[in-house]
Amino acid sequence: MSAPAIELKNLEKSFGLARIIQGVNLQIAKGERHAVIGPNGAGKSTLFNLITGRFAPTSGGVFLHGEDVTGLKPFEINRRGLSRSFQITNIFPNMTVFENIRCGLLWTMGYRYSFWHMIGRQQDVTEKAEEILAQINLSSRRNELAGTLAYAEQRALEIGITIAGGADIILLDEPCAGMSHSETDLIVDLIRKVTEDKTLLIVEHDMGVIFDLADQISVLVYGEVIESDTPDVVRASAKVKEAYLGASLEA
Amino acid sequence: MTIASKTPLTAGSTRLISLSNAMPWAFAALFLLCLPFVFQSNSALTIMNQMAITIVFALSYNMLLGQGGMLSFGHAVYMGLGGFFAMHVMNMVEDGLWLPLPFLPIVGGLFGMVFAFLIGSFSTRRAGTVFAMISLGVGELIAACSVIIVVFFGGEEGISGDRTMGPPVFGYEFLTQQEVYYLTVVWLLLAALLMYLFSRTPIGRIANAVRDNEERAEFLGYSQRNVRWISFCASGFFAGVAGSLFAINFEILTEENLNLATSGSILLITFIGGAGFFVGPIIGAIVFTLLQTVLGLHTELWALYLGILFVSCVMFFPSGFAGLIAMHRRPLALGKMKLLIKPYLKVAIPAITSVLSLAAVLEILFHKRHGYGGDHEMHLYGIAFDSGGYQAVAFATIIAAISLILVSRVLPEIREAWDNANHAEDRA
Amino acid sequence: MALFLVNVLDGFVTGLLLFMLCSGLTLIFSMMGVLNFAHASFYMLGAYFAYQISLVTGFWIGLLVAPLIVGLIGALIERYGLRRVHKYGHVPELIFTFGLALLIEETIQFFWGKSQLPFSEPAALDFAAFAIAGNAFPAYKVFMIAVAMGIFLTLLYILTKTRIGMTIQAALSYPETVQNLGHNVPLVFMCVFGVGTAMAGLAGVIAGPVLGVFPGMALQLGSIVFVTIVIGGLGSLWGALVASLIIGWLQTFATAYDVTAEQVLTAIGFTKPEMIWDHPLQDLWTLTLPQLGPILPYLLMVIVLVLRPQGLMGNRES
Amino acid sequence: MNKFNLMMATALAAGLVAGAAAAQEKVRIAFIDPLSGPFATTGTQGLAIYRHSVKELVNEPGALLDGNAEFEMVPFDNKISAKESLIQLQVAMDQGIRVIAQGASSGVANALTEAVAKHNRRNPDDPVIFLNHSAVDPALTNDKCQFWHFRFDANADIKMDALTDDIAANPDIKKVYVIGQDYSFGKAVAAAAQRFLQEKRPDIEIVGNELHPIGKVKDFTPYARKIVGSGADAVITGNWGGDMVGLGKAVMGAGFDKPIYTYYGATSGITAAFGEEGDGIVKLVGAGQVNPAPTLEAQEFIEAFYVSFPDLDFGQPQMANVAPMLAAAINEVGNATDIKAIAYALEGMEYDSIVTGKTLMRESDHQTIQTVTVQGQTPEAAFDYDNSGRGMVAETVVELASNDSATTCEMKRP
Repeated sequence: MSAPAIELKNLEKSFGLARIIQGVNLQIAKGERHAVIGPNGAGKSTLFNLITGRFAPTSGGVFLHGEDVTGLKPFEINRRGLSRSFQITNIFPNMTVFENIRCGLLWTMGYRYSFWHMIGRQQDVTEKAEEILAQINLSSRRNELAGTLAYAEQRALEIGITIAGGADIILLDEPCAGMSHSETDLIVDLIRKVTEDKTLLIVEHDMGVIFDLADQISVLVYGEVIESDTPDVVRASAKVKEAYLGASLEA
Repeated sequence: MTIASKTPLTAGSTRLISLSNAMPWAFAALFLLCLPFVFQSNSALTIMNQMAITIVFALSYNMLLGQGGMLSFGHAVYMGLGGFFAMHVMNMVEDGLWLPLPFLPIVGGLFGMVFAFLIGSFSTRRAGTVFAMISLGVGELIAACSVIIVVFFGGEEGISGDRTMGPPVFGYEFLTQQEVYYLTVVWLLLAALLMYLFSRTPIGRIANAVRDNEERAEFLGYSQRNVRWISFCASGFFAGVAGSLFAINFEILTEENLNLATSGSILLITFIGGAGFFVGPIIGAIVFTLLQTVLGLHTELWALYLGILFVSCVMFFPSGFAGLIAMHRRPLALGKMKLLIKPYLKVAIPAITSVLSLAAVLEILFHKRHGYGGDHEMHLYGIAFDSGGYQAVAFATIIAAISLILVSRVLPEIREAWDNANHAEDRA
Repeated sequence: MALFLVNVLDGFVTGLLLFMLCSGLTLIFSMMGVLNFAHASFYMLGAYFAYQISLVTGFWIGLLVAPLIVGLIGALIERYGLRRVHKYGHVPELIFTFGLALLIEETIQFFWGKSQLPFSEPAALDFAAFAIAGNAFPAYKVFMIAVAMGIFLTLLYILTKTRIGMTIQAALSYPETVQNLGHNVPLVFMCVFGVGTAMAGLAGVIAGPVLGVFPGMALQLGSIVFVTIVIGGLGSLWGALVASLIIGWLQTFATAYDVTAEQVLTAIGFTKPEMIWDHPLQDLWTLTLPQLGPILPYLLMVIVLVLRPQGLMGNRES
Repeated sequence: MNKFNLMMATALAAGLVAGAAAAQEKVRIAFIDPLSGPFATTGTQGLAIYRHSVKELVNEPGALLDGNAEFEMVPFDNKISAKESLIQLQVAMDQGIRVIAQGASSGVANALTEAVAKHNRRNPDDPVIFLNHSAVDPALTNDKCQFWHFRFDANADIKMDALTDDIAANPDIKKVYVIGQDYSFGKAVAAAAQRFLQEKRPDIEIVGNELHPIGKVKDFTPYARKIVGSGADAVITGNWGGDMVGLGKAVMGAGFDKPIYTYYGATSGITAAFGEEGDGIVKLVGAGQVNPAPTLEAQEFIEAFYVSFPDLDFGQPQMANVAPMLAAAINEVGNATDIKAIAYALEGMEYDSIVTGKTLMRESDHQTIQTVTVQGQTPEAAFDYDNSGRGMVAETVVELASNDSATTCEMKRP
């Protein structure tokens, strides 16, 4: 059995006195679709930021395929095959949709910091970008500025950029936030399609989406994982119910 | 700021530049080659050379500001250092080093790049305000060093040389201003083309991405610092090329090639021209050089006008002249330019009049206050009059007021025409 | 020793003067995120207005009125200029204030010409307060210290003892809390800009008679002010104070002591080349500390930024 | 509106044509100096002195080619930048002007003299002559001398010679502090001070000799402290512009009440800035003199200047010599087009100036030898500076100053 795709060991993060993440241990196997749920303020986004290198953890470690990536910069973690999306849309607003996708491709397709290739002449990049555009249904918007797209389209583009580089671990932070039902269905289909054979870690509030997509679910409450199991087990867990109920009562 | 790469894509094209993209370059080359037949005087050639140098410099600056989102207050340093180094090499050529003059800019460029590499190692870690402040500090530091390190900078009088001492190239010794013009123009086209192509390489595109959203770029595998650093080095190279061209043209470099005033004016040039567009700095450089040399001949207040133009540019059309032109692409594509022509013509006369008469008010007031020793006879727009009394000021003010009122009357019409011209379907 | 004492005092005056500019700049930057490139231009405006007013009413009225006018102009510029540019982003804001600096300099030349203006200290303060070993310490400088300290204490009081001050202080560390000021954020911004520029104007009034009133006075001080707040840490008021004093003393002492590179180099065992004027390192050998004085702040800034990018006392980056 | 615009356009066009057509019997002199920016006052004042001397000494008396020709000053703003100066030189030459006058900043003069030499070497049939009216870096008439450059001001060494005469005659001075701007001119002043003092008064101790960065010092107080602390009896400085004001005010503010010998410690706002404090303290060395007017003609000439230019100063008397000396050279040649012959005529010319006495353009290095005076600031000057009620009055007068001084110039003549 190979090392888990993502492994968190005693991960902690404090902001000043506030301990946001307090000793999280988690293993996500290769090819697994893993969801993190929890009440507001449980530290889900912080957990994502710790895994992807946006924040450095206070203590503990993050391992990708058994390799210690704790404290590495986001781009270094990305180069090890991890890609993420953001809760608040995070795209390149002044570039065209096509160029947004293409930027997601360049590093992994080996162009890196090249100044000796003419980007327009690289058929492989162009074709791959067109392919992804088709996947996320934005081919018709190809030459529009990303900043001018509708919200749902921007969310799709966000996912497109995230998966473009072909990372084998994908982290999606609330991909369906703020979407209507029909839009959500489309996005879920899209996620399912583009994360085929990949490891997926997703944070989402929409329980329908979670139970629809996930193989495994972890429940994060006040910076601690209180349960991590299959959807059926989690659904039945008294601990989880209590935690959700307690949190909502407190709130 | 709307800094966007709006050029159409040339996906699938296998040529370096597609035919439609090559046309403007061919035209520009032809135009530049023919110019000396129209403007034959040495001073016109000198001004054109200066324009060409400023264009190269401004384009290199825009690799930072427009393409990479780095606001620098010290870019003159890289041009100046490249130029100083080129000047030293020119003097070595005089002492027997074999280097034909046309290759000098490569030497200066490399030096500019090496220096950009060193400074960039710490200045490109952050963009925004911190980068701007470091560039300012480094700029002041180098400018101040220029009077201390006399061996390299020559102190206050600078370093001079003679370009004609190198081996002749196809029989040319670069004695005349015209020969220098052609040398400068070839380098202008070469440098501009290379910078254009740079913006179309992977790193050029990623520089745009980092400019737009540095964090997102990091999550795509790119180190924002490295991306900026590489752009910075490339920009340093072309700044050095501009410096070398300066050395060839003027045969002297002084402290003013390094100081804050020069760095500031290149920011002004790039911004007025339009930092979001490749042609922006070119337009800016042409406008600025004309303002400085031609307007400077006619009025002492040229710098005031330039300041007013700059501030109003930032406030009212932050995408610069190029942005103003680009705004008309859509009406043009819709075939609706004719809707705009009439209101434009209608506003042109009062607008020009108001600008001229406002300038007249300033000129008269200035003349009243600082004119040569109580001599109130003044010539403006070919009219001689007395600036001493209040009649002249009052007259100019009234004209300015009337024309401004007329302009404001036409404005709603323009706005409406503009809306119409930008809509695919005619509004009822 | 006597000279040392005089230099401590002189450096203190320079540092406090710098702080008067830096504190306003820091306030504006912390609250609005705008690095006001034209800050030193408001300092220059203060000096020019005070000169003009003093021609009619004498120095003291000018001291009171000129900063008010400068503050008013600052507030108007914020209201009708900066606020407009704000929506384009931070870089255009910075460029706007840069353009403003150019424009103010040109406007001043338009009205007052290009020469240095004869603005002198008021007769009441035109005497030597005391002398240390023959070196007179002008009463006017004592007055400068008093004004600067007064401003500093007032600022300290407002920031630590009043409600608005506490909010402002919170905003220095956590920009998000600016929203807590309620829905009248634009008005607060306008006032902060006005107060900040008025302080610069006041600095101009009191510095004018000592440092001279001429169109280049803004440029001469401008970059040093930015360097100071970068060294101190952008947005840190205490950092601005510390950095101002460091730079004040650094420049004073660098000029005061004639340490030469030759002394240093010989001390550490190098021998001076005989034909110094043909030597490639001639500039190194002939270097003196006073020569280096004006570039020391820039060197310090580069060093600080390399070692500690957020500045001496800054706690947030950019 | 339409009509007005049209009228303006035609007026503009007419103005341009008229400007081009009126240039015939005029001999034009390109005046390339700063007319905008921080040093504009210097340029504006120089231009006024030129205009005044052209009018009073050449055109109105009909002194050029028996009244058949006139001088015309054509101002070019070089913004005190070397680059701009070269562009303006090019513009001037394109307009057919072959006489170039410049003076503010030795840096610019260096650039111009080299550019003129290069142009004349590359175009031997169409040379240009460079009349330097106030750039005083000694190198211009020594190591960097060239045939087409003529200096009408006394150079830094000559001035220092006169200045040290004044110091040598004052037995109270035992310690001297030399301070200047860190560039070629400042260094030249310091070197000359050391040399002449050693020669004339070996007992005088130079207690300080230092250079400060040019235009970068905000506050001269620390320098002033050092000067006072050194116990100096006199200060010598070549500072100009803001550096002069800053240094002077700081030194006097620190309680220094002994003579401050300057090269440029007056006019351009400096006298007004020093005010009463500078009376009896600030000394100035310069060519010629204003107070008292050396001749009756000078008296009238300067009075007329102040009538025409009440806001400006008659600050650099030697500048009034350029036009009449050039006119004399042209008269000797008989035409204004043979620049080479005119240059040869200028060489070695002797001229009786109303402001600088017996004046000689030395052949060996093209350095003018003339009366140099050391002047002191006082409220009792007939012609004041900066409308401040005080001016500079000559205290020591040296005729044909440094006539026998050596030069390293090896003049190459065409």
